[in-house]
Amino acid sequence: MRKLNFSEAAEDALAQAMAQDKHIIYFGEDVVANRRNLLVRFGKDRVRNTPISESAFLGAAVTAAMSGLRPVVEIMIIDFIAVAMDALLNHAAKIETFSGGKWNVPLVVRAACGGGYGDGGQHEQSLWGWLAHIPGLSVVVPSTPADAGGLILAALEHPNPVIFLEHKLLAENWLDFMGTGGRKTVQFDVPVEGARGPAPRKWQQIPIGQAVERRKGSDLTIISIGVGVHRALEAADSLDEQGISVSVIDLRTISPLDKGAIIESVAKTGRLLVVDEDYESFGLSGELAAITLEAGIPLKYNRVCTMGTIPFSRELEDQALPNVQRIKKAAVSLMEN
Amino acid sequence: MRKLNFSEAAEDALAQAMAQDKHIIYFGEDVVANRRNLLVRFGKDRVRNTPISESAFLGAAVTAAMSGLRPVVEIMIIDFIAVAMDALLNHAAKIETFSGGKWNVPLVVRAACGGGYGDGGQHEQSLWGWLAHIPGLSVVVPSTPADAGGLILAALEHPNPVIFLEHKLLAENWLDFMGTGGRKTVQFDVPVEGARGPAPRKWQQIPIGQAVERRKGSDLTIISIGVGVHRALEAADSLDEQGISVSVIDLRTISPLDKGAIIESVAKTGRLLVVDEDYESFGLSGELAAITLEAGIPLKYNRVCTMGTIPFSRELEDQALPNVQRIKKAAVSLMEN
Amino acid sequence: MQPDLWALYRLMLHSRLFENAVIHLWDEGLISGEMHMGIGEEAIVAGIVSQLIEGDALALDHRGTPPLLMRGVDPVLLLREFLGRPDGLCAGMGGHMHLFSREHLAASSGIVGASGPAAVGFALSGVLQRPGTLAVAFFGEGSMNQGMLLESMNLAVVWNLPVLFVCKDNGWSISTMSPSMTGGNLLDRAHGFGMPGIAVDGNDIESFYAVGEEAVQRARNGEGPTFIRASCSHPEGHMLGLQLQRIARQPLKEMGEIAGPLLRSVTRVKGASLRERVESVKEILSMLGKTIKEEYIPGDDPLKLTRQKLIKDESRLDDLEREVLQEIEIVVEQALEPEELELGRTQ
Amino acid sequence: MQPDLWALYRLMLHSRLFENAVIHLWDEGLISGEMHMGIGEEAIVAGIVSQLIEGDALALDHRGTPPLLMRGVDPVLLLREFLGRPDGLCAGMGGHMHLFSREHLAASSGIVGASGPAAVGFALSGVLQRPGTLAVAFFGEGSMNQGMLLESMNLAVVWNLPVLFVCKDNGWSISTMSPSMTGGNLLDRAHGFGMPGIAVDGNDIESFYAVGEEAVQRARNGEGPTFIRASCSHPEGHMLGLQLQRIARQPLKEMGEIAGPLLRSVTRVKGASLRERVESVKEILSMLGKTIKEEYIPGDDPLKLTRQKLIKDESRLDDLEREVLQEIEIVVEQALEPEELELGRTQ
Ligand SMILES: Cc1ncc(C[n+]2csc(CCOP(=O)(O)OP(=O)(O)O)c2C)c(N)n1
Ligand SMILES: Cc1ncc(C[n+]2csc(CCOP(=O)(O)OP(=O)(O)O)c2C)c(N)n1
Ligand SMILES: [Mg+2]
Ligand SMILES: [Mg+2]
Repeated sequence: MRKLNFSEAAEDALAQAMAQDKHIIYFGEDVVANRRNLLVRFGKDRVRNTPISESAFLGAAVTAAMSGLRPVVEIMIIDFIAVAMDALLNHAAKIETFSGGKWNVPLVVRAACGGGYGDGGQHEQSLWGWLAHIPGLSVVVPSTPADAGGLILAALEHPNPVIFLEHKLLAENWLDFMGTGGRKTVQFDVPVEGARGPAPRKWQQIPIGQAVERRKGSDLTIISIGVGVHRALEAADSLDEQGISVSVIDLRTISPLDKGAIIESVAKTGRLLVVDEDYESFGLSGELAAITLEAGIPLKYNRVCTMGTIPFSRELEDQALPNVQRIKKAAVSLMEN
Repeated sequence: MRKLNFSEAAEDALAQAMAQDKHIIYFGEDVVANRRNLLVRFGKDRVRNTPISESAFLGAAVTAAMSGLRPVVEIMIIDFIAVAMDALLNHAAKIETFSGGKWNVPLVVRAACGGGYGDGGQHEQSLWGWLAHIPGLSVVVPSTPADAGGLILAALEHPNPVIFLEHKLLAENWLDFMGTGGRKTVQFDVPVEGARGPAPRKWQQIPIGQAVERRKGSDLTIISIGVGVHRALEAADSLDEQGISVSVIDLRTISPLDKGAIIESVAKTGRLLVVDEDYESFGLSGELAAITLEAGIPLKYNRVCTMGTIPFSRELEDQALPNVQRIKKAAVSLMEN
Repeated sequence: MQPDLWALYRLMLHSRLFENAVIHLWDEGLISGEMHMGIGEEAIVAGIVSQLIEGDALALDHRGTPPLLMRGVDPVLLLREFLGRPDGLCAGMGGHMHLFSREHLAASSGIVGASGPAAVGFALSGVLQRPGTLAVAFFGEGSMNQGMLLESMNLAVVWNLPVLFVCKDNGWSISTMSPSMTGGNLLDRAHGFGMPGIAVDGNDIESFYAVGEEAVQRARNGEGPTFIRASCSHPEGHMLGLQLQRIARQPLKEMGEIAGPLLRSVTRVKGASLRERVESVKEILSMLGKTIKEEYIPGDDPLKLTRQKLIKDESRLDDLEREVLQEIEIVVEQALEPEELELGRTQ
Repeated sequence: MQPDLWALYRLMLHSRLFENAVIHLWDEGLISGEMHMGIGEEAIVAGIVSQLIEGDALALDHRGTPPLLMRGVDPVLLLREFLGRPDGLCAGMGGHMHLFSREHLAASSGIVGASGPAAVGFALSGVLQRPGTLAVAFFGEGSMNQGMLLESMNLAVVWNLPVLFVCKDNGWSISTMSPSMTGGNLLDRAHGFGMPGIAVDGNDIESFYAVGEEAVQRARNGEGPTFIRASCSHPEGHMLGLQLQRIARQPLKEMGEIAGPLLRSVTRVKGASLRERVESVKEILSMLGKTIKEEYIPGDDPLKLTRQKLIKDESRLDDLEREVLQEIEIVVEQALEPEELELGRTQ
């Protein structure tokens, strides 16, 4: 199997879909420069620059989707969704219900997310659990090139809005843009397997709502998503040496959650550790606690999340985001109690 | 003690604070008409109409708060916050951290919230758990006139942003505005004790982050907020007759949560039922599960929340919002398993 | 082209009588929540909607009833929607602020300004899929301060899209006089975004139709968006049952409730100077007075104005009016019929 | 009043040399993340900031370094902030896009358009608490399509607030030519919101200063906000290390990386017509060419222009330049000194 970078994989799958379905159009700020390969292949009607007017162009994408197009809208980084939140909260997510199920919104919102490269707290948020709170939105976060391609394909087939988030530590174009800037003098803790990996020649969907077990273990289940999965895997290897056998589940989709996979694993291990780069409170980590409790599983629970506004300083940032150290500590304490 | 309506109480406490602190200013859409009593008493410099420009005036409130004023900004109903979310997510909530703790944002955002009067899903959301996900924001939701006054006072003393939400079924001005419209022909399930109740002559703060036990019981803890508290109390009385003894905790503040009160009660009863008018997933109900699990309490857990976009039809709406029936059923099932 | 005044009058009258029925049902408590009428806007709506062709799209605000009716949505479905019935237009899930008709490419929103981006999206898909079609955004003048609407005007210009931005200017946004919160002038704003802007009397269907026609032409010819500012008034006020409206109708009763707290606010110790307080009271009274005068006792009713032009043929007018009235009566009757049992349920 | 060109040149030079040092440290990898320079904007910033008095406020965008320096923020603190140090201006928590100085009433944001509302809020508190003061919003021309900025202009007008809306127009927003995404013209937009708008050469400190002076006067006199559109360019491009910038500097190396996928996109089966594809390639090449020409090899450097006016007194100029250079060297040295041990820690 060929190997691709994360961004290449997403673009490759997207191009495959655009070649098949001419209703797919792509717009956002600077896409002429940043998505130039799509522009060249599919032309300027289908690949468009926008003004810096997120609320207008995301709002427009909603009705474009309702009237026969299948827009992929790029919000440069997910932090900026705040200026356009109304289009998601009050429109994209609700119109299927409002219309009595008669009208749907097949929209893909694509955005870079996440931190770990020192860009400050207004530019490194994850926000996936926050978005997932809104009924009517699906939220997917691939952690490998293969998933990036498979999930964007699924998003493009989905009858309702999907938020597709790419972590900047995985997507080399965004890391180059916002972190490296062509410098040889900076280094980031990029998960190798997440940034480059095998990719099929012809892409197939990875169904939305399907988690995957990345590692089998019997003492403890770590559930994570995005870069967190790679941190968890690294921690798991090291915990193994300490005699703690860890299962790692990559959710891939936050909303809808793959309840079956979650419950099955936690039922086996009896211990759940959530590793979530989104903010700790009122988000994904809590929801996973609720789901397992609702299923009647007695469990021990812990979480390693982003604790507050992300600091600019690389050192403080590394502490604030879920890191291997914190994961190991939390796992050990789960085993002890 | 005198008795006041919910809105009267909030206004009374606000007026008390404005009389004492001339830095408090008040603005929002239509406040000249809707907050006319404050306008008359405190003058047009301090009580101002705005254009329908939520992102501009909420953004302005942030820096006004940073430079010596103490703004109370009215977002008519919390659903509309979506058009101004950036001011909260990327500014109000983050500036204290960004400035290294050197600059704070003493801002109060006041908004009506909640459903139960047939206004449709873009106008009846609660969103408190969603807002609480953002580190740096406090979120308070009073359920009685006394709490409305005491909490707005606390919000006005708080060094950082507080979202103050008033449920439309409690606040008679908003219910008249959006629900009743002077009609004698419509009825809503208004919780009597929430809409009118005792109020002190001189208001004292009710500290932010302090829950209150509204009812003592030994079998089961219901945790709720806003109108949900009253629904829970009603259900509890009825459950009592079935021999189920229910404790009801009114959070009053969503963020920060009163972890002590929550854990203490659940540790006693071993059963937690969350009644939350906000959307079910990735919100308050999950966070409460996480908190109790983190505290190492073995518990049974269930929740009654708003399940999806709120339907317009009164009948369907009543099913979608947490109602006494659903609460009782959930409680009974918690006892059975 | 000369507009067919008879057809337009019929459209307007149908909408007016339908909405009158809605008022009645709302008063009776059969319709819940807020209720914003399009009464007073009929000439604007008819003037545009009558010029639409298949494939054109409508982006509506909180006053979506007239445009949907005139576009051909089944009035029975519409009314049942307002009644919150499962057999309503949106299965009772939307309500009057959230009306959707896929077959008519018509979408509403209760969020001020949202019709701007919505129209842009419709127009984009029109350009790519239905050449020659256009999209209309209806909104009030108060919405002209909402960022997403302003952004959407620019977007329509730079993408050169066939959008009609139709601003129904009644001078009020709820209880605020819009000019007091709006800097500059709306036509200049449109120009500032690179779009022609035209002001027109929205009560005069003939002038309005002509302006609309030109804008429709431009859009269909690929010449881009146009902004139209059309004056109108809302004799039913911002929404049914708003306190202001009640004061307008029963001043003694309703003012009584307001006056007490207001007077106490004048006299309580601590606060602004007495002069300032009296000024504020005056401002509130003037606001009340103005809204009553400007809104609830409006000068020009677009229906009356149109009717005058047709009065010379009185018998035809009579027939038409009787016919429309009957239509609406039947609509109401049908809408109120008991729901049909769903087969699924009984099986 | 005549501006003191010597003082202004000193401000600008100080900022330029400081930023040059920042570039160096960023290249070295000592500063993380994105880095947007104010190089090229110095005349605009100096022309306004030099006219500020105590109590005036600054609302800044992602290019906050020059305004903060010129306003008197300690450059050592600023540089330490960029280095992410706990003894930086914001304790290393903010970084260059999120700079705050409470004592200078200066707040930044990395969100496009946010400086508009921020300036309005500062101005409101100024009017109520510090009469005669004003607030400045700095932003780029690309931001003029962001709703909250447009809204804030209207808000400043209707509240009659002392705000200077200063648009630094370099013609580019990242890699997009702003005029291609901006309808109408920016001065008309300001007028549309009821505000005077003036265009001026932002590289010519004297003309700009005069325009700024008038706007400052209006604001202090309670005559409301003013919009200024000042042209400039960014010889360092949108931000350090942006691919475009790298192409500009090492075309062969960087174009190589781009060319492969681009050519494959021309030839892959399925997609647009060949003509369209070739057109798109041309557009991309033209964009590259333009950005290199317009941005990275700019015509007018405000520092050079000002310097020419002072060159007649060469020895004074020499002294000044040597002095400023020395200052900056000391700043860099101090900023790089090891952090002092916090007493708290050792106890
Ligand atoms: C974003 C947002 N802010 C506030 C409101 C509340 N609101 C509903 S209608 C309205 C006034 C709109 O005025 P205008 O645009 O002139 O329309 P009109 O009602 O006069 O037809 C307001 C403020 C809303 N629905 N959405
Ligand atoms: C809301 C939002 N959208 C997008 C961005 C990404 N972004 C940062 S700077 C910029 C371009 C701004 O252009 P302009 O206002 O002309 O300022 P310049 O960089 O040219 O000084 C963009 C799109 C952002 N920071 N915030
Ligand atoms: Mg209006
Ligand atoms: Mg620019």
